[in-house]
Amino acid sequence: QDNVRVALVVKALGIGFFEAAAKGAEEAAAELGNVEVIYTGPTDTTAEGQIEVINALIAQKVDAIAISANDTDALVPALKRAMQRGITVISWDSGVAPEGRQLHLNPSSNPLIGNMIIKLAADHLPDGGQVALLSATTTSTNQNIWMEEMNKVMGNYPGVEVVATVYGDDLADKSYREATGLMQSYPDLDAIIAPTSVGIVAAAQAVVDAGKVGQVNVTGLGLPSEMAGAIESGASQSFAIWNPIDLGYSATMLAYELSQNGIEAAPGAEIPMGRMGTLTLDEKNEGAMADPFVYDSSNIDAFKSIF
Amino acid sequence: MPQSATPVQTPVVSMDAITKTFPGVTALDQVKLDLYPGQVTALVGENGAGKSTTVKVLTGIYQPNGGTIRIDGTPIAFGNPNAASDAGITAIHQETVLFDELCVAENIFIGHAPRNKLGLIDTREMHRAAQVLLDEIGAPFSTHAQLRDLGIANKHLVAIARALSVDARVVIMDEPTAALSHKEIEELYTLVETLKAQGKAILFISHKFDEIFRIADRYTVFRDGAFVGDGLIADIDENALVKMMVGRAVDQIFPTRTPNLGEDVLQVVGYDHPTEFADINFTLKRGEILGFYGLVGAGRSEFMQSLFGITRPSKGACKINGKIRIIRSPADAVANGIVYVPEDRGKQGAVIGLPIFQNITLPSLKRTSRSGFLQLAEEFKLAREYAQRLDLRAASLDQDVGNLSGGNQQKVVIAKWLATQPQVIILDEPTKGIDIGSKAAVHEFMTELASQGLSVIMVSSEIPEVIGMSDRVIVMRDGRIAAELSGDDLRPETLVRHAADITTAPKRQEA
Amino acid sequence: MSDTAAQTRHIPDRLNSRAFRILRSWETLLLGVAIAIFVINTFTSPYFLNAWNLSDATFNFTEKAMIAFAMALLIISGEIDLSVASIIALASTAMGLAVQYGAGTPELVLIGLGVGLLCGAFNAVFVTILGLPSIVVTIGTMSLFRGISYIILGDNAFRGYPDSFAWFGQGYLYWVFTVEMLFFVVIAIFYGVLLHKTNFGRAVYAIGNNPTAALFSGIRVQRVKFILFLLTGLMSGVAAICLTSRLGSTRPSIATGMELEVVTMVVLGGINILGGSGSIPGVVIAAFVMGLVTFGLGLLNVPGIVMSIFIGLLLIGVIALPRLWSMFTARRAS
Amino acid sequence: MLSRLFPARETILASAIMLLLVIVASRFHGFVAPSNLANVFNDTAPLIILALGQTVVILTRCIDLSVAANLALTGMATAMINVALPGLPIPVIIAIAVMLGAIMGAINGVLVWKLAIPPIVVTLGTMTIFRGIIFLISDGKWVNSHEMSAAFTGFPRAAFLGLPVLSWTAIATVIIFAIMMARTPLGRSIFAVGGNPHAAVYTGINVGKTQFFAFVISGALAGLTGYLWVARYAVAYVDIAGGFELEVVAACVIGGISIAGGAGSVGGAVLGAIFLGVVKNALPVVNISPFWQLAISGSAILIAVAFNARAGRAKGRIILKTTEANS
Ligand SMILES: Nc1ncnc2c1ncn2[C@@H]1O[C@H](COP(=O)(O)OP(=O)(O)OP(=O)(O)O)[C@@H](O)[C@H]1O
Ligand SMILES: Nc1ncnc2c1ncn2[C@@H]1O[C@H](COP(=O)(O)OP(=O)(O)OP(=O)(O)O)[C@@H](O)[C@H]1O
Ligand SMILES: [Mg+2]
Ligand SMILES: [Mg+2]
Repeated sequence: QDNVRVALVVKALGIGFFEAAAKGAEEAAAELGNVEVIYTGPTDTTAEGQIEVINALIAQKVDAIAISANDTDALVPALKRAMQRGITVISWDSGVAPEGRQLHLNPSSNPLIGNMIIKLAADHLPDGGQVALLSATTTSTNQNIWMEEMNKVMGNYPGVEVVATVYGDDLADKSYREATGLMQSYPDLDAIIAPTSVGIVAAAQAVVDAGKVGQVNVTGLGLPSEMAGAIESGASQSFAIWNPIDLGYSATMLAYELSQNGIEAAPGAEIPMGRMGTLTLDEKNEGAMADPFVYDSSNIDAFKSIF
Repeated sequence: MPQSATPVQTPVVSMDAITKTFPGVTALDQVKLDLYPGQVTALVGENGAGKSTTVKVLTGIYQPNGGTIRIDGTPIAFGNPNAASDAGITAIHQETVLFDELCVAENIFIGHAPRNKLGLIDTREMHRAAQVLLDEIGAPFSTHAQLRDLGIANKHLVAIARALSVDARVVIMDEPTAALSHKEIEELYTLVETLKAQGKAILFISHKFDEIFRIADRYTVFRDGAFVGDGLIADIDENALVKMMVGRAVDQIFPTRTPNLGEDVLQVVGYDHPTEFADINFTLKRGEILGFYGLVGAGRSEFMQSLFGITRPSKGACKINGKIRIIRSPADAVANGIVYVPEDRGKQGAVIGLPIFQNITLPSLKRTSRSGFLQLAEEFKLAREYAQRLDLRAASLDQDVGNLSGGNQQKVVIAKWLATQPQVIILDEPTKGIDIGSKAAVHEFMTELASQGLSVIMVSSEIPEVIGMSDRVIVMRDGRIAAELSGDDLRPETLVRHAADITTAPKRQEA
Repeated sequence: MSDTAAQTRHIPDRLNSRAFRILRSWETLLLGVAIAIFVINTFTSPYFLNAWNLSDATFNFTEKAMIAFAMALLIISGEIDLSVASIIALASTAMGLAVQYGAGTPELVLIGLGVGLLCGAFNAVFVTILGLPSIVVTIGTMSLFRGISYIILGDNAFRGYPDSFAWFGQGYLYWVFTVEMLFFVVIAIFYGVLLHKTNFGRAVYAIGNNPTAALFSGIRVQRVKFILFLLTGLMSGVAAICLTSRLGSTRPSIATGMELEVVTMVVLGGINILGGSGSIPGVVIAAFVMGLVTFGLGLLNVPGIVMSIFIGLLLIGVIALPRLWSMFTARRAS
Repeated sequence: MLSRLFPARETILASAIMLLLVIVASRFHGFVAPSNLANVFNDTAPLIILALGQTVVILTRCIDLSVAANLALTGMATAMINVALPGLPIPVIIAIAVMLGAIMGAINGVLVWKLAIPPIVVTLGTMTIFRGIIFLISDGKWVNSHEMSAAFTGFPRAAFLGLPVLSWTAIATVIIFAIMMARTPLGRSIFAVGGNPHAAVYTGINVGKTQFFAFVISGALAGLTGYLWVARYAVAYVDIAGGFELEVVAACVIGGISIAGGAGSVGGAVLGAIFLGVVKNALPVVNISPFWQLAISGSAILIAVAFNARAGRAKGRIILKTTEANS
């Protein structure tokens, strides 16, 4: 019997976060034994690029596609076609609209993340202050949802004011420029929240270059390996992330379960995902993997060499 | 008058058995050419005889396929134009080879500008040296002027200064007078005399026999890329030279005809243009040949092009067969039976890149096609009809016009227009740069067209041609009609007087 | 016809036979390349020779090719339009906007085509009436058109297209034949006939070879160019309809970078980038070549960026090789 | 005479930039503070350097669409070299960057010179090839700031006389180019080749070779910028500076470099780049949504090119004496 082929489709190749996820997928494959992971994606974060990749995967008749989408809606027709051809489709990290996938694996619950990113900033602003958001692309599904969730809980943080939202398109240089622009437009800015691993690094670099370490705190979601320097320099007090290795591992496990073990993704279903326990699906067929974890100077050294 | 040739010395430059081929063409076939110090050698030959190619070989632009060039008896090879100028050969080329975006001094010195100790161009020295050269040839403009702002004649002076900026022993002039008016031509002749006196060897290329006999000491004749003969000008007369060139005697008499004039075909009333011409009024009759004479830059081409719809006049009307017609584009002009054979054949005439038959049918596609769809058979039929009428020399109708000689390209352009069955054909300098043999053919052809009831407007700067061919002549000066002459008034002096406004300017001696 | 030949010199219509001309043409060379790629693909991937897969593969090129045909005419005439991808974005945005106001499929199609035409007209005005170089104008409108999409949409997306609208980009006509494929074929035939069989096509060639001489031959040069820009805009509108329908949503970043792929397709198809020559069959084959290369490599899970190396090499290679060859033979001969 | 009365193209562009600054300053005073202007200039430095290289190429009637890909490939290569050999001194890194860039430029140049392939086709091809090679050598992986040595990332931002080295590099490039274009035979040949290639042949200038050198210059500058870019933003990945080639061409066009070759100035290109830089930096400051940026730079290109064409349009020969007297 041939191997079960699970395609892990990412937003773009080469991003540290997804490379780590691929590691987790390989771990799951090793554990399952008969799984072959196809790690693929476009080189730029576009929906069109992902569609071409999906078409090629459909043609190869892979058993399952687990995708972190560049666009909630644009991928739906292509993924629908994949499902029609008998391929299991799940989304993870960045989701696809419900009709384009069987289930969606959130790295963590969206309300938790939304609260987390503002809390990270607010914790260092006991008297309130100005914060700005540096997001990924304007079309990034998960960033948009998190910022929405964040806005819902803003009432819990009186005195903290979001003065601007800018987009770095997940490009280091653009994010850097946008961060620099924020500091110029808002000289009293106290924190930049970047819920994206590219943006947070660039923002930290911009703060260091602007000589505003100690004045502007960069926080958000980032990888310990990339943020170690920022924590050290003090540009960032703390940041959060879930474990991308676990995420890739879980996505692969879920895809395998749906595809090979006949488990149906339906509201309320509990699907096993190996060492990560089980995923409970809500009414939109979504589930959260785990809580985000906060990194600061006390624990960064332990994690920076892992992912 | 030519100075009597000094006793024969050894040539400075001698080309021997030079061959130059291009894909499919042998431009030079074992030609020889000698240039002597202090003497002017005229190189004559029909269009495409290989004169300019010889110049390009001598100036290192082309590398010959065979043969030797000797300078003072030593064989030498020019890998590039710089090697030739280092060897003391300089040229005024047939085409203007200057740069609009650079200033006059830079144009003169590009490629060999003086440098300072850092190896950078020494601009001050460059302008000083350029000024010296301009003074020498009496050029009336600054070395700092942008070339783009100069008129055509002044540009030519820059080209001459550029040629003189090289300390040369050999000066080559390829049809230097083609773009100049009387005044500048005279100055050029003086310059040639000066250069001669300095002991330089001069190669002079021209289609104009009067000037060849006036300034040359020697001649060399090429025909179809081959050497035909050479000798002293003093030993030959015009007819013999023509015979050597063409390989047969050429009737230089203009065809005689009795004009059979019909009703007014074209009436131009009060044509004005903001900058180019003003107040143009005339009528043209069926079967008439109307000459337009003027100095270069008198605005004749500009006016003809506006009649043809290229530029729009600001005022004025045009009546065709008595009815007012608005001509906004060449397409309108063609629809109204007015066609124009342009002066600049390479740029405006034939569509190089398209085959002959497509060139000929281009303005007649409406007739050869069926509801907008091409009918190739019809096209070939029409194209062959007119190609044969004009005795076109081509390998096939499918051949790219770019591969034809200049004269045959001109025929394609004329064929293209005749195929539209026009009423008025405007020929702008139809024989400019055309050799003596083809010239006669063009003249004969014009006569034939007129006798068939076509009205011809001929723009020409050659007095004999204007007088010999036209039933009536309009002289233009500074964008306006200076005179309308016919019958006994058609004399060279009258034409020149009206064209150059001699009444207000000091009279210049005629050559 | 031979009786006149007695007095006058006879000039044959053509020297080379039709077969000879076809054999030596660029299209033949390209067809060879296409067949070679097809064969290689068949051997390298077991999934290649499958009707459904080949049908899916056509999506890799159909939309680009629709624009490429119009662009081919434009480039032959000596102009270029780099704003086509941005026209797609603007047309798609306009359609998305219309959906918000309850437009149905027929209205959407009209809006898509209309915006395409308008954008084409905008370019045309700058190029033909103001006389500006098209490469510069369309680099400008490339930013402008997409910029307007960004202003309208910002970080939002338009979705909720009517179900019937999905027909254009996701529909099948019969078995594996997609609606887009039908468009591709119809448009290819339309432009093939327009360029090669009509007076208009002849004018396009004449203008591309020498716009001044074409003008002096009584061709309405600016009018022809105006129409070509309109056609290119219109085709961008058609492509916008197909792409929007296929994606089912509109983002301002839609079709980013597509203009260069379209130009690549046109050049690979043997259209002279400097104008004056080229053919529609060449572009058709080039579309298949590009589609086959990207799909074949996709089956091997080669990342898109690596595919582009192949496309880049193909682009330079197919132009360079014949020249290198003639240089080589010329050197051998001498 | 008329052209003397009208201010030169550069003056108008400079006035436009001043006007822009005044408008921005009226809404946000901090923007025109010297320190902020220095920031804007520093941010625009890569664009200025690349625009100068592109200017040379466009002047010779070519276009180089591969600059951004060249930049990215060189940037990735230097970053990987830095990771592999962290001790390598910065001057060596810079030399490597310039060399690599020049080699890529030379590849373009040779294809244009020896095979006479149209430049737009050549650089369209090499653009995708260079990008692809970045993926191949890096395996698609990013090189992040924590992997780079402090000296590597520190160089472009090291301050010297109040300005970062990146800014000084741009200033030095401008000065060198101003001298090269005005006072060296190569500079004048570049103008000549673009202005009238046919005539250039007659004056002993090798057109193809001059175009080759233009590509090498453009490539070398792209290489240099590649290192500076990667070091400044402290990251290298496949897509850096994606689409930047068009911004570079836009800067040239706005600066009045004629796409038909032969006409333009170093000052124009610099001002064109600064114009785009100011727009880009000013938008967020005056609270215009960044979504407007694209449309604004597009309009700027259109206005600039329409304006340049009007200014440069031949005024026609003045034949009519009366007209001359009237005007
Ligand atoms: N670069 C070229 N490629 C191909 N053929 C050429 C080239 N240059 C010249 N020829 C051909 O060589 C022949 C000689 O041309 P050349 O220009 O030397 O003639 P010419 O005597 O100067 O004529 P004219 O009096 O018209 O100036 C012509 O048949 C011409 O078509
Ligand atoms: N300043 C200039 N720079 C370049 N070319 C010029 C200039 N002035 C005139 N010419 C060219 O010289 C030629 C003669 O000018 P124009 O057509 O106005 O006068 P014309 O009376 O028709 O002269 P011609 O006898 O040459 O036909 C034209 O081809 C024109 O383009
Ligand atoms: Mg000649
Ligand atoms: Mg004239």
